[in-house]
Amino acid sequence: MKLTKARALVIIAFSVPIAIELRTVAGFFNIDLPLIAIAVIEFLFLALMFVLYGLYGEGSESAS
Amino acid sequence: MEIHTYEKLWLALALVLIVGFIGTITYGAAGVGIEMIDDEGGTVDPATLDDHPKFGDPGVEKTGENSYDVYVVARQFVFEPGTTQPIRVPEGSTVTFYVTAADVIHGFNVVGTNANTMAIPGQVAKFTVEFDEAGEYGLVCNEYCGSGHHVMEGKLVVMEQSEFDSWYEQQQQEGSN
Amino acid sequence: MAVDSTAEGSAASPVSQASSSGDVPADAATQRGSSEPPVDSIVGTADDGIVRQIGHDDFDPVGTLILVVIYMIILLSMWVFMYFIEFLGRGLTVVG
Amino acid sequence: MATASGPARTFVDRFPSEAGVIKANLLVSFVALGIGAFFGLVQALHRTDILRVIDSADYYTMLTGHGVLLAIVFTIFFLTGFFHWATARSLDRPAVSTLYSWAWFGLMTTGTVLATIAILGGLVPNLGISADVLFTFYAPLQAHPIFYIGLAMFIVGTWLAGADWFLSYRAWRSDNKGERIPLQMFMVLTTMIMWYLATLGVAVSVVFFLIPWSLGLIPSVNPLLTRTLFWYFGHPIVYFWLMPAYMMWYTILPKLSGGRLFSDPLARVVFLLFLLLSTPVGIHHQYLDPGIAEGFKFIAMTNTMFLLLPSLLTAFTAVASMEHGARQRGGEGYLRWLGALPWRDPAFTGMALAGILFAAGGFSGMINAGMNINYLIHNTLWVPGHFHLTVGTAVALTMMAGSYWLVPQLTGTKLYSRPIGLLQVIMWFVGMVFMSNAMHRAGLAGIPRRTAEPQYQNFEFLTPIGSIFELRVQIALGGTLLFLSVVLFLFNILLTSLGEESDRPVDEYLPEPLSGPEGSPRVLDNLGLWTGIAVVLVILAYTLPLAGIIQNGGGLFGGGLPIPATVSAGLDFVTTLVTTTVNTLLEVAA
Repeated sequence: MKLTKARALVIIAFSVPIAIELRTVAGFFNIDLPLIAIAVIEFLFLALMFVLYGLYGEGSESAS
Repeated sequence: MEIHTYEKLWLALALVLIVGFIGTITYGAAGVGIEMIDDEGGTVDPATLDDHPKFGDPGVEKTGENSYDVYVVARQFVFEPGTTQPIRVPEGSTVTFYVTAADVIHGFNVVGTNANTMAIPGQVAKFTVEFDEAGEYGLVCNEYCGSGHHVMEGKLVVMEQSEFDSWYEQQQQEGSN
Repeated sequence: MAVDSTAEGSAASPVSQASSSGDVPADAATQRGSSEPPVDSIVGTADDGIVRQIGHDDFDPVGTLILVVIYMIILLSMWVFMYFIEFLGRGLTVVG
Repeated sequence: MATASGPARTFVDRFPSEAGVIKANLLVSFVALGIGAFFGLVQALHRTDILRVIDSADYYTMLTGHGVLLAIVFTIFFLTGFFHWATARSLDRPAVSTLYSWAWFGLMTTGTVLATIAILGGLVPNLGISADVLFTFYAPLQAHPIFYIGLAMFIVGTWLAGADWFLSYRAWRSDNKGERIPLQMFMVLTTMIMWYLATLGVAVSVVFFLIPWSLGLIPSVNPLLTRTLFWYFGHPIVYFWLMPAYMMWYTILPKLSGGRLFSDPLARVVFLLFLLLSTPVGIHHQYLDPGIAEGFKFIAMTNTMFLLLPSLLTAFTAVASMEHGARQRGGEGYLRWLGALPWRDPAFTGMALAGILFAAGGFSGMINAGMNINYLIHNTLWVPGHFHLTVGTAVALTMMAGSYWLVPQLTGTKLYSRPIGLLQVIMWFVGMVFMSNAMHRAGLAGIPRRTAEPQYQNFEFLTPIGSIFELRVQIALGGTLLFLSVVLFLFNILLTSLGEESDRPVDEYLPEPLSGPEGSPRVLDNLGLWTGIAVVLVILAYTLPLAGIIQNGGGLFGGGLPIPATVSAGLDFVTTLVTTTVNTLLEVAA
């Protein structure tokens, strides 16, 4: 499946609530995640999306 | 009318969920003993609150070994008592609050707890809570009541028994003078 | 004067051309004039990407069932958490 | 099938005068959206203490404007435009009289302008006109009379609009005897019947109590009575907002996904359940009100919980219709089909994202509805967190997304920019996740709603995870994203309407449902019967609480007036009425 701009955007959108609620989930296991950790995780995820978009994005030839 | 098997399954699950919710609430009411604010507190004439035997001079009143009544009037933008003087109760006591409003609709919330009620002119909100340990709570008006709504706050102090007793005695003496 | 310039429609276009001779609703193909700009800027063209018709009897929404059951599990566990830990766990509660 | 004979003409070509009325409705709606969203931005920055450009006393003026302009004007003008479209489209006939359509639009708009003047007058010192009473206008807080008069005109305008659609339906029925009501028409009619029933409460409150009182004709009102009458209307209005969104999810979203509606009969059942259950639940907004017995609150709670059923059914049907579309588009697997959905289409993506946040908002609504657990969150920021997911996203985002598909049909021009549209709906989703998540958490920490400065002298709010400051930043960030999203939306729509005419501005075709109405019982279309049951349910849920409030709470007008002797006679009458109705019903059932 092609990673189109639209799909990439929607996936990034979905990552936001997951990142925010990660702290709650960690809280259940008595792990205190500081906000900065969440920001770093989200940033790494965004970077990953950019790489994937470069590899499998609209410019590339690979189809689903 | 044809309904897909999966949708029937979902319908059944949804009904179970609904009944489960109602069951939990009923358990909270009957099992744990959580009561709702209701019409038990009766009514009062907001125009003549100052002449009311209790709300005319609202405050704490001992009614039994470990039980107290607290009368509170909410008006723009203070709790009486609560704002200028904190509401004081002893630890380990059972306290019944009677809250009413003198002018417009207010809210009365002991911050961070489930002690939460509306204060409506003409109505008396009556509810009972138990204070186990000494400590301090904030009070906040949580219903919009006018341009100064955001300054309407107060304090509730749960005192150690001996401290409370001497404070209460002093109050009684001042009251009788 | 549409400024739409992304080439995202490229995935859908071949499919829609192939399927317009097939069993796709005829309107999707007949409505498109030859002088039209790319369909990309037209909203509601998901029909163009249809590759097969699935009738009432051939369709079991199994993915839907999975999603809604996951939702139900989240609802139930969140309810239990909110009621028994957040709510009943609080110090002051109205008991009379 | 509208397109059976050759290329379909655009809606605006088939129904030019209807399109004119609809465009006017949407214009008012979107102007209100712009102003209301700007107020929202100012509030989000003010209450979080990030940026304070206004006086805290003016915060409440803006909050009133935000609530009224978005929750009443934006949503309901969109609804009237959308219903006017759906009526003409699904009956395939124009409205009975264009002049009449403009008349109700004119009345609604005049009312809106009057109420807005009263509200914004609060920002002008020394003008003497203000209405800082918030969306709920609880007496004894008093607004200028033109606020209440404008509100009454607006409501009467919506009644007349409903009559317009009923007249269209009657005309259609005389030409199509014995046919099933087209699905969209059915949804319009059931929603409007619910609205007639629901607005009685606010009409009585405004016309008999608040207008005379604000003009000084009567000295006081019974605050609990006007409050109860408000909520009699205040909960069903929630469904009045939601029904256009549901209608889009049922009749447009399947098409946008490339599929067909899963089940027409269940859609009808869902709308009937809303007609029956929307109104006898308003007391669930008053769980913590003194003066209402616990039994009545429990009844309202049970009704509310059963009201979850149509929404849960809708979740299934909507997702199944999307799955059908995805599989027709070649989607495979248990969940991999999600990738085959047309995510590039802002109309589709907006509605899908709205549905997801509605699922989350549904959960916080279940907490609100749960009688005693309501103590936990009553009047805290949790509540605005909840309704920004429901009316603020499920409804508002669906309406914006739907506009990308609807507006080109009315203007005959293509959407100005699809990618900007996509960015806009995603920004709304992300902004709302930030804001509403933080609001829910702040509510659990005890921070109250509806306040300009939730920063107090006597105490500090505590939150188990993170800090209050983080929550404030999150709210401000979310609010900013939401405002920018509205700006993008408005520019996109504006430029669309200024664009060149196109032969095919949008794909209007709506496919038939997978399971049509043929197999469903005809009793579903017997609107008289369902209206009767709805009325009885309302009488059962409300007579005794209202009688109690009037009898115990200082009479009809409060202020410590002696109880009028007629009230107890009235109570007897009501009790007799209820018992007779119940007996008649039982006889009918037997």
